[in-house]
Amino acid sequence: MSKMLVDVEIIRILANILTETGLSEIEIAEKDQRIRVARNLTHNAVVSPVLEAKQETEATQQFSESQQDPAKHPGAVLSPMIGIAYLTPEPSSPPLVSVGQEVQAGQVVMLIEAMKTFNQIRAHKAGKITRILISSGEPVEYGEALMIIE
Amino acid sequence: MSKMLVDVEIIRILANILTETGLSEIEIAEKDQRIRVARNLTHNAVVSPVLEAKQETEATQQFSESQQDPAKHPGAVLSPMIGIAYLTPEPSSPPLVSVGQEVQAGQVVMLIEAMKTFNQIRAHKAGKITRILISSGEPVEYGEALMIIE
Amino acid sequence: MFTKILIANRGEIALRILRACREMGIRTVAVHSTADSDAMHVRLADESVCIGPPSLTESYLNKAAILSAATITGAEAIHPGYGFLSENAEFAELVEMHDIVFVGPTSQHIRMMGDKIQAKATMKKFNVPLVPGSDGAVKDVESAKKIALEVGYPVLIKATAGGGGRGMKVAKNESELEEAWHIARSEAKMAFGNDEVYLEKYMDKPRHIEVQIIGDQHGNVLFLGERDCSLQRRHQKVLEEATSPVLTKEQRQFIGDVSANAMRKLGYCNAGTLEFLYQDGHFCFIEMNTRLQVEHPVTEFISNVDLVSEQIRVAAGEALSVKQNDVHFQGHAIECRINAEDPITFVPNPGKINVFHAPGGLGVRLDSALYVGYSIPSYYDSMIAKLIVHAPNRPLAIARMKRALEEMVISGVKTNIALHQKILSNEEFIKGEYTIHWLERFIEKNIKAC
Amino acid sequence: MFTKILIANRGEIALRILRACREMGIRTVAVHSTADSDAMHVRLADESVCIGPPSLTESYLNKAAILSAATITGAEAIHPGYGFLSENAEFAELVEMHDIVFVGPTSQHIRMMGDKIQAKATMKKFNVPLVPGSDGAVKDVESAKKIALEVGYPVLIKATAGGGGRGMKVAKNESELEEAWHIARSEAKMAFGNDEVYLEKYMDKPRHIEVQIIGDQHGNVLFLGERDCSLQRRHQKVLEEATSPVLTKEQRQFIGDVSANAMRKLGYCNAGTLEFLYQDGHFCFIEMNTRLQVEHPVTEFISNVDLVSEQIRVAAGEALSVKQNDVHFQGHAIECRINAEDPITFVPNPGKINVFHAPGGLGVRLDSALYVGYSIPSYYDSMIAKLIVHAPNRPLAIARMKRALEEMVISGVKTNIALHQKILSNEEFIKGEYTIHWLERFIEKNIKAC
Repeated sequence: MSKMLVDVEIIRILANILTETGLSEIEIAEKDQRIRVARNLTHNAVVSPVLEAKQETEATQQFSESQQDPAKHPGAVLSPMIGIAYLTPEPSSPPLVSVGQEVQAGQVVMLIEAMKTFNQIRAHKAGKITRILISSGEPVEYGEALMIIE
Repeated sequence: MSKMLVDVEIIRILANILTETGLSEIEIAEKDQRIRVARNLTHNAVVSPVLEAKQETEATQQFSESQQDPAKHPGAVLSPMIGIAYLTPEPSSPPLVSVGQEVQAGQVVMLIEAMKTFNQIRAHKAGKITRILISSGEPVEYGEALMIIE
Repeated sequence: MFTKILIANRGEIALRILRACREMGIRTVAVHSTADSDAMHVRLADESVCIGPPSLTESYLNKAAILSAATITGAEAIHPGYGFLSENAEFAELVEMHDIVFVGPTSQHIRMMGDKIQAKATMKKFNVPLVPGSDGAVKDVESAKKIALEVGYPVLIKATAGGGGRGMKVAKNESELEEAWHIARSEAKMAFGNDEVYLEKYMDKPRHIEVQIIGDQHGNVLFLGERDCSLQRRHQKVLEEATSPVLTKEQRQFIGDVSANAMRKLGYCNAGTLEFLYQDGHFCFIEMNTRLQVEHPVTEFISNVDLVSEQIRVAAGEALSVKQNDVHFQGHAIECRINAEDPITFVPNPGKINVFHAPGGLGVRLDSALYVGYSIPSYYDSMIAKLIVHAPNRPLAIARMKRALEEMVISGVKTNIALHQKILSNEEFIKGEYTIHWLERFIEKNIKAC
Repeated sequence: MFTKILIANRGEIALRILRACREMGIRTVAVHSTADSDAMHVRLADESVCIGPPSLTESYLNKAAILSAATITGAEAIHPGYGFLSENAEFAELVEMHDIVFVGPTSQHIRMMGDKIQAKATMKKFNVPLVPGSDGAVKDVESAKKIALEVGYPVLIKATAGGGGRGMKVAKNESELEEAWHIARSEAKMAFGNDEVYLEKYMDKPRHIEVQIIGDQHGNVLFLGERDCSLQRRHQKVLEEATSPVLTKEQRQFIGDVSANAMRKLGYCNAGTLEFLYQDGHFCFIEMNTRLQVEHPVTEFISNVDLVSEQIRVAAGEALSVKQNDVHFQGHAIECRINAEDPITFVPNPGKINVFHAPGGLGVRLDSALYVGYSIPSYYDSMIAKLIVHAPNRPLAIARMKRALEEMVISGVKTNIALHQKILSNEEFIKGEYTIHWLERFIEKNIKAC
């Protein structure tokens, strides 16, 4: 037990040396004993495995990822839930909004049906609708960009 | 434990060598003792698994890999086989050569016993023996540096 | 059989379910939070749907979102895995109402077993052993002594009106019983105005032994062996074994028959686990888990039954693919739960995996959703891998697990691999001499001290 | 039991042997060439010795160096693995002479089976079936017809003095026989001045089926099932299965008994494989491999026997740990050999592994010495991994293998993973309808074409 306590001191000492010398790793081994102190710096190659793993990915997944670009747009209206998006209150009636139209903040621009309830999607700011990214009756996932207001 | 504290000094020294030489890793092992210091370079992540795996490795094996391998020295006499090295033809007789001695190219400087046969190891060039890296009766592996002639 | 299943879970169990579906030719839908977009099962699934932000209540516990995802993708069944909504009767009911199959028991059975009182009553009715003791209140100290002798010391005297440890006394032997009896009664009187007490066996050094069963809709119920899950820290299982090192063949047969018969009488369908405290040959039912367990792979190893594919099969109304007579328990299996946590403080240690090397070879199974470059989210469980080994006997299984742990390399996060290695080298563990209290003490002695 | 074993091999099989030693508590010595200093088994071994430069003759085939390493390190036994010196009688003899145990059969048995003529003669003596046909020369065309009917068409008429295809004619049916008979005789007359001919069954669409046996020094010999290794390219096995999709239980029993009895009579010790050509219910012995096979894991899966630890056990003079009655063949196993090679040209493609992700989960085993950052040397074999799966039946095993291959990621070198995926999806393969010629044609049609 005492030996273990001494090890703790050594670790502290080694840690300090690690800092002062700027090393990333120190290892000491003696018979059954081994002490290794390390500090992780930047890991560059970790990107490629992710890309590799991506090769396994389904098209749908990649699709939803490619959708992430408009989602980052400051004017993007994002879906607050998974559901079916509708541009018209009734199948017959005209769309709530259309591209080029000016809207007020809080104006209902779309409906999303989830669990048989229709949820009103409101413009988060006033401006002109420059893009509508989904078509009526299309399923949308959480965080998906529905339209862009600029 | 005092030995451990001595190791701490060695680490500082090694760290400096690391800086001077721009090496990424120095590892020294003998018998039950092993010390390794490393510094991460930019494209390091492919090295790290190797380092990880290394933790399992035997000291002898790592020594031969160490960046400071005397086997890379131009004046190194390398073992052409695995066997037992002998500095004397007979247990009683004086050593064939000793440090500081001038030798001729082709002169027998050592014997290696393998499968009960003694193989003469000859100097690959003329010069002065600056280091003898093994002691008589010690096993040597293929490619291991036996002595340095300069 | 189903053509598409939605996996309402994450991590290694989502991957486990996905693998079973792939092998059965069933398409998969992965639902995930924004924190899991890069998760292995999401990458491998045929379809994936983001259902919410990282917070559990808004994603993996979000019943409406998951049901919407199922309806929109046209999934015919939902596999809940373990944890999350797997034992949520209300969710199972909702799923049933939407004419989607819940891969698990009926919502009634989930609700029944979710209520501890009702669960115990049901088990008692079907002759599953509970804690042995007096049947209700004990009239006098003499009858207390009689019962104590039957169940064996130590015994616990408890106020029937009791709770919170008051009116509760332990008696290690008959000489202590009388005093304990009086103290318990007076304490009970003061605390609850009612000095009625009852007596039950006090389990001072119990093991956690659980029984795996699975039933189909045709009245078949299989007993797939027990698991010894006594090695726990803060009620979290750390290392599990099948079979238990302490049960005799006869005890195994007994508790297996008792459990399977009870489930048959109950008409229980799908996978389930009856948890028992075990000591001195006594099994005491604690509770039932109406779902797949984390540690199911040790059972799969010794029974040669693929639990997840059988779950799906019976959920689809098919009969179990094996009969009890085809089940022969082979060898010994051990599972080590690998957590991303600080080895000393046990604080979860999420982060990016920059090196991951899986052990391999004969008798080694790894269930993990890790891959190099994956970032373990901080929002969820810290278990990142399950390493399971199988060998002809327990000593060989221990040797194989040690060998496999030596080969395993994970860097980028701290893990509890060293803890497992210490446990596997401990004399008491090797002898199989441990209780549910053993690991906490072991950690106190061997880890905290450093 | 031994305390230290020297592993005289490299790559995945060296790792396989090291794992067995670890689990048996035996220390290991890895011998390696300068090209393998970073190899996984070298890193994991208790001791390692560099025995020579990359060239095989100077390292892994260097008997003197390996023996020196064994003497110097004090190894009590040498496991040769497969290939290299594993079937070198002279080496086995040298090892015996140095009072070191060779983990394999006696040098006499290695030598005997190394000589094809002597091997066939021995097998014939012990009633192992050879190619059916006339016992020596055939006098006249009538007796030829009689024998042809017995062994079934097509038949081959061969000059007894023959060789190089001359004096050799195939007859597909009785009408062709007479003409073939006369042509063969006259060709034989011209070519060898001797028109004596004999007749044997012509195997036009044979399968390669091999039988695994293992014997100990106490007269026990186990039959551990057959392997179907018909899928070969340039005589290199690519995918192996156990059991064979075409054998009946009775045929399995027959060839197993025949082989085990022969080995028992021969007094054969350690692991061995009898290779047969199989067609239309006929087994024809070709040769015997007196060593462990690359594809041994499929046998380990279906028989539940650890072949390498049994090899070590019997080499140490102990009895086999299992009896034939304990061996029950369970389910179906498939092995895919993963090679680092160009998928179109099949040219080996050594290089540095920068991404490696192993498949996992139920019924999946990976034997590989790969790790991220490892550089595959160009001097040696291109097989970098063996992926083996086990399932209750062949269709499920195929599904599981496809699932596992999907999960496997190797980057830095080109591999043949896509070839395996194509094979596993092929109708004929799925039906089990293939011969030793099938894969070459399949590659012509499906790979070269692309």
